[in-house]
Amino acid sequence: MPLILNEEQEMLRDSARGFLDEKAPVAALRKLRDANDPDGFSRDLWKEMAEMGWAGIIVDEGYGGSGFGFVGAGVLAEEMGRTLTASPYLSSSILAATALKKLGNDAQRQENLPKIAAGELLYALAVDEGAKHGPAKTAMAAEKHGNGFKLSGDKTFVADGHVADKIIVAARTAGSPGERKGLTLFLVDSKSNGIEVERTQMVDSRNAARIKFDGVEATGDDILGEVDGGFGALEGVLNAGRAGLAAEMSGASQAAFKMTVDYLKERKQFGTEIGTFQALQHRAAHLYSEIEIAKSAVLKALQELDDNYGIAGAVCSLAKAKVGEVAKLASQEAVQMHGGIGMTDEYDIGFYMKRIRVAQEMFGDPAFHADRIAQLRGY
Amino acid sequence: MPLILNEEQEMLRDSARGFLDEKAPVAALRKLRDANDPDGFSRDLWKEMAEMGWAGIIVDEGYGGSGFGFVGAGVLAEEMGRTLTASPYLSSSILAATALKKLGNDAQRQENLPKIAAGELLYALAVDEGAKHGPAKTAMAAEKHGNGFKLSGDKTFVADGHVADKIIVAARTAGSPGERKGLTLFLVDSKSNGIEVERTQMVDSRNAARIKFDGVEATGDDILGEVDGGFGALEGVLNAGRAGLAAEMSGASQAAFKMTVDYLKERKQFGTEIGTFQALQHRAAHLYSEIEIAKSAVLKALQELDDNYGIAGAVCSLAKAKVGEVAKLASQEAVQMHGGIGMTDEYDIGFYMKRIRVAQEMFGDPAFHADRIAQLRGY
Amino acid sequence: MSDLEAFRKEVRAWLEENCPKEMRDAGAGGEDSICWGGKRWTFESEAQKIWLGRMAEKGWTVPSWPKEYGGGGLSKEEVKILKAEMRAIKARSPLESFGIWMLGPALLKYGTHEQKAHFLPPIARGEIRWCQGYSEPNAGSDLASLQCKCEDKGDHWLINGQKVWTSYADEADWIFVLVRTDPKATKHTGISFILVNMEQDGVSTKPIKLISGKSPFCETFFDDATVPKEHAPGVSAIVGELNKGWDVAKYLLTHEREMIGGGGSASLIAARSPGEIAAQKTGLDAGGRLDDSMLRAKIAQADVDGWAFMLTMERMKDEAKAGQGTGANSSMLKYYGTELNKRRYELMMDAGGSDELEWEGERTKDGKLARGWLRTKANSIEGGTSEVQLNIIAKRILELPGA
Amino acid sequence: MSDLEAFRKEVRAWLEENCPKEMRDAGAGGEDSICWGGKRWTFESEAQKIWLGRMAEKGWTVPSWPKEYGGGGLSKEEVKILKAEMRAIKARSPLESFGIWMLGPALLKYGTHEQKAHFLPPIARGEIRWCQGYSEPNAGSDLASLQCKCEDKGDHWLINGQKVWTSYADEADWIFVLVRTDPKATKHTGISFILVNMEQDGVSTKPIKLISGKSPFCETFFDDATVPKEHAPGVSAIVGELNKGWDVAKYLLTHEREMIGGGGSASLIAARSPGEIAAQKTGLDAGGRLDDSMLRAKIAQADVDGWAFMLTMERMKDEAKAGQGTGANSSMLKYYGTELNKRRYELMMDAGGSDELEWEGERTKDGKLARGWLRTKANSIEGGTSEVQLNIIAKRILELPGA
Repeated sequence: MPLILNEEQEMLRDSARGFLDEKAPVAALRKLRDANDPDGFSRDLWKEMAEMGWAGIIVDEGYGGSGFGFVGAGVLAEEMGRTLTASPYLSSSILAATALKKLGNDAQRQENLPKIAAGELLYALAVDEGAKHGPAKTAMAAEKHGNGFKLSGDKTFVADGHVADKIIVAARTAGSPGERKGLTLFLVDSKSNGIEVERTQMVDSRNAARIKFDGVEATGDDILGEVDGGFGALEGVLNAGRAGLAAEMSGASQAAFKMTVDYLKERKQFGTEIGTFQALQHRAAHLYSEIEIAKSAVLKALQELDDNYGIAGAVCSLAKAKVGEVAKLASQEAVQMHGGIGMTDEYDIGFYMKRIRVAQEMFGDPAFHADRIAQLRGY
Repeated sequence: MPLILNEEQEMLRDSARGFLDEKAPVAALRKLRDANDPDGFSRDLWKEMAEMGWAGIIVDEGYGGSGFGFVGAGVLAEEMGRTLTASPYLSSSILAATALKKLGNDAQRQENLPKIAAGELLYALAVDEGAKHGPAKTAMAAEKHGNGFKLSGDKTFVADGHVADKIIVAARTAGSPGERKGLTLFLVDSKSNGIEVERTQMVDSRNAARIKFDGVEATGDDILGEVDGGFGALEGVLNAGRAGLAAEMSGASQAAFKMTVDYLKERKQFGTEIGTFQALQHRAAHLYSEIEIAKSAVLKALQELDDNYGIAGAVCSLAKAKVGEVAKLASQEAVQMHGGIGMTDEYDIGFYMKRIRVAQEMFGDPAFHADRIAQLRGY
Repeated sequence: MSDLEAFRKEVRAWLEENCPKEMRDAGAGGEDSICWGGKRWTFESEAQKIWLGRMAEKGWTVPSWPKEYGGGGLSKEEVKILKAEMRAIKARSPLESFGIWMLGPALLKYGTHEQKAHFLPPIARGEIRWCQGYSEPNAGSDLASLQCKCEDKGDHWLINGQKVWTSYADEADWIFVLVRTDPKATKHTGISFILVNMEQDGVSTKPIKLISGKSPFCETFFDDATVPKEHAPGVSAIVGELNKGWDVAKYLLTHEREMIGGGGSASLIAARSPGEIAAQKTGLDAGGRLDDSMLRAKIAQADVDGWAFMLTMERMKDEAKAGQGTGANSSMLKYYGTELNKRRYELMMDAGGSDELEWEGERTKDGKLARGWLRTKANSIEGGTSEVQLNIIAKRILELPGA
Repeated sequence: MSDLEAFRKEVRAWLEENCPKEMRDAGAGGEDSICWGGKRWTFESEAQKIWLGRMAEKGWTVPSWPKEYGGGGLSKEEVKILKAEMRAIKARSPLESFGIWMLGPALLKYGTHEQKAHFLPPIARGEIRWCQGYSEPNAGSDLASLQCKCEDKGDHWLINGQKVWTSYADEADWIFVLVRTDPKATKHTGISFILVNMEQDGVSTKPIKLISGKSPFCETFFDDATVPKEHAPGVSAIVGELNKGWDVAKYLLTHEREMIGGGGSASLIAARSPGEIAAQKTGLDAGGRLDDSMLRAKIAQADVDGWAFMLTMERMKDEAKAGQGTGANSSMLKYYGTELNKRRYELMMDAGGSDELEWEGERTKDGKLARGWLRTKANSIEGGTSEVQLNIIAKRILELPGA
């Protein structure tokens, strides 16, 4: 498959760009933040997005989705990255939708996918338990209890966990922390007894949660996929999330870079536009190259998720690793080249730096993913 | 102690610079290389250097040396680095002199130090056995044999091993490769039965050797320092060598940088000196900063060897790590900024790149030493 | 016993008797425990007030300034001893201010006796708090293109214009300002350095909120602000010669560079380091090395650079003492120190992971590390950008053409 | 069965029958096994000669060129199939040359029918070997400032001047040269692209020894070298219009950039990689990770960048096919690919340690890796320096002012 968007995907991108520029510019995020909005996103906007088919972007049409696949999902993520749109898109429409689509049984799909596509319920994925990502480190216990299980343990950095109606949670039915075997995924109601959700307001003005599970009951029907074999299944879902985050960061980098190049053309110092200074030109040209190279990795990851879901892990790590570094560089150069004004809260560039920092950390930072690639290459 | 040279050391530097500019410019190394000189250095020059007191720079005056200490030794190494002077200075005057001074018993000092100071005999230190430095990895066996030992194993990358009259060799009297305990240092004659020396001509046109030991006999009198306790003793000697190499690389970086800045002022392209291009100016200014910062680490390492020999390891690693990276950058920027002419053998800059590559690898590359610092800092 | 030894003994005894217990916790409170002084200052405790009073009386808030101007009149060696003894008991600095760091040195170098006598003692006693009016919205790196207008109205000056990035202007009493006194002169000429009382109509300030969420800087507006020719008999409002304020400004910029570059070193020896945070958050393997080998490599490289940088500051100081070295190296220290500090904060954020990404709440003390991380991004902008420092190195040290 | 499938079947059968066994070891011999052709060429074996002969007869040494000029006349899809089938049996390329890479494309785009008919077939058959005369000692990055003089002497041209960095000029038969035909014109105008037979008095070459110890380049001198106006009836010595050679040159520079940038990718998929060398030389820990975690981090970062770069080449090709993208991106690929290749060789040297530092002798094949490492340093200089590529990106893609 050629490494470019097809016509349909291009149309999706163009219409998304128009919509987001109008409805969800950075100013919208700023407003949510300044108002200390309890959700951290606009439910009205989310409804509109769902109506356009975005919430069910990867959900098959039979379940009410628009069946675009991962490339389409990435196209939207990239556009949302440009404008820093806050929404439960990543958690519900990429992570949960992937999990249910790939792991759910008939009943689970029937029950959940239409609700995801309609934007009717919100979902979250709870994996991390410590400061750094590492699914195999999962310690949360899922102890046998009658015919079902009791879940106990603490989850952190659960994106959109503060608003989620349902939570997909990774717990240990066997083995010990560090082992890949013994993980199982459960889909539980966030209102279940024993669940305590603490909203955490993050650097990027978006929200996550720390969630305590204290003997939360789950039945066999709540299991997503196989018992004890959840590591590989979880990795698949995480890969989709990683590629989605990479696409989002790619969009954010491009937008930050565009603001910077525009500023270089306009801002005058020493009697000339600062864009005439060769040192800045070379740094901008280098950054341009890095951004282009990162874009290729992102598109390939999304295509692989569509075409070879089972073995897309390496290239998803590539995308997350590469874009993570490039996005960081893009936000740093943006602030530095803007000078003092880039440091002010009034100017938008700081929002990019903050979102990029959080997205870069989520589901594995560049070091985590470079390490994966090194392992796969045998060193 | 202030982190600057004292008057005596400054005088040493100035006289060394004058001498080397005249007697041992890069052209001298080129000549040795083109003639495929069997020694790879000039014995006449070495004799002159010894007469000036350089061969015994750290040897006490009582043994015929000039008693300058390690700062003085580093001053000379830095100047030799500027002109890429080939000589057995590192092996005999820093490594062997340090080993005998710090570890030798009275008899060993009396026997060897005057010969080192007079430049009468040449010495080499044989440590490495594999492609990457790592003293603890030493496998060479020193088996008990009557009252003495029999040494068997292969050494590689032995600087000046091809001309050495005597060899200080690290061998294992106990323990296994990877362990620090169980190493012992021996001082053996290079003409001993069972020693086979293969000269290796290196990238930098200097020479080293691979040395095979096949049941080479050594007595208790040949032991330098303690049996089984040689690791720490060896580290001390290596630290001196590392600081010496760092000083040499610092000198080489400064010289390569000076050539580059001069070229930037003189070479014209697009109707102006290329030094007017801001992108090159900023890179040159950055490199200047790095070189200055590296110089501080070198001087501190040398001072610590003089003042706190036993605990100088960390700062010697700092110097070797920092200067190694900076020297590499200096040689790379030198070639790139010179453009095509920098790629020609006719121009001197390539000699700097080659010497820096070899010196950087010797006794631990920047990664090895950064690792040591990380370990010391507990991560 | 030498004089210096006697002095040390005396200092030790005095500190022991006069430094309140509560003031012996230097470093613990971070920026929040600094005493800035000024008319509007509220002491955090009686101890802080007593400590300032006692030190000011000795002249030890500014120990190297002449006694006649409120200083301690100490020699370099004596200042060193005083600082060392204070460190030994972890005594807090009694007073910090732009008056001490910036205006004081400028007046000592360029001021008249009358100016020094009038302005320095209140600085030394912490009675008057100063801020600095240099940058303007259209004169950032290109400071000399400033436009703030200052007209000669016979018996007074009349100032109109705007300054930006004035640190804590909203809490300061007086401001030292670079103004254009000769609108026809070319860029670097026609600028004067003037001292302005902020308690008057015509001077107003507006805090600038930074990406860190804090507001350490303000915009300062001058609308027909008047300044008497003399603030007191013989005390000119202008420092140095009229239209030659650029010399004073340049002197202070160099001074500021050294301070900010040095600021890097403060964080280098600060309590937290990327390696420690990482060891705690990501864990160590059996060999005692970080599990995350990628992060470990970056931290180690930053530690190598950081240590070598600290040694370079030491070397530059020693060179300066010995009369060697070049002043332009302050640009190198500023450039390298601030870039390094940014790297270290990036690594601390990497090491801290999601735990340090919480912007609000107890656990992170309202995102202390994250806000600090964002704050460091200004290090390479304020006091002359990294790009300006590299230009200066290229020109003044490397002497490259056209630089 | 589609036409393409039929073609594939045919190609497979033909290759099976016609490609000699000895020629089925592509990649094994490295640069040494390339067949360059030309009058002075000595075939390394009978098989090499036969292979060239058979492929040339089919036109498959230059499969996409028109049949009438010695090519295979194949469509893009067919060329792809041919290459794939050759790869499948590891068939060596039968012929490589500057004629194929550079002059051919230039003639196909700018040449007359007569020039194509005269010059292309001997290139396709490997009979004439070409080299390129662009750079001059004082016109490196600033190529347009070239001085090599070409005067109109009525029935012939007279060339005087010097070229440098002419690859393998000492083994070439003909040279295509950029010369100044109008000395009064401004820089980019007044330059012509001329074809010169090197077998004549007045043209001499001198190899340039590189830091790698090899001499792949020459200086080429023109002392009253004469070139007929027409090399054969109707076959002008000048390609394109007189004084408009800069257009041809620019076209070829872009072409060259792509090739050199792509050269990066050849090494990216070359047999040896830093990670493999390191695994072999420094050993792995119990978890299968390199003992040297610092080196590991750097290699992993280079692998990330290398993989993403290869995908970018793929994307750019696909964009070009789809009529999207910008030609200036060849500068980006050239810049990034060559810098990456240099990094990879640095890491291979790091991984190889002292073993790879032996300049002579069996063990290292006379310092093969080290000489390769040194050779890569020219990647970011030849075909337009990295700095020139960054200038082009700044100007043509980012449209920055004054770039």
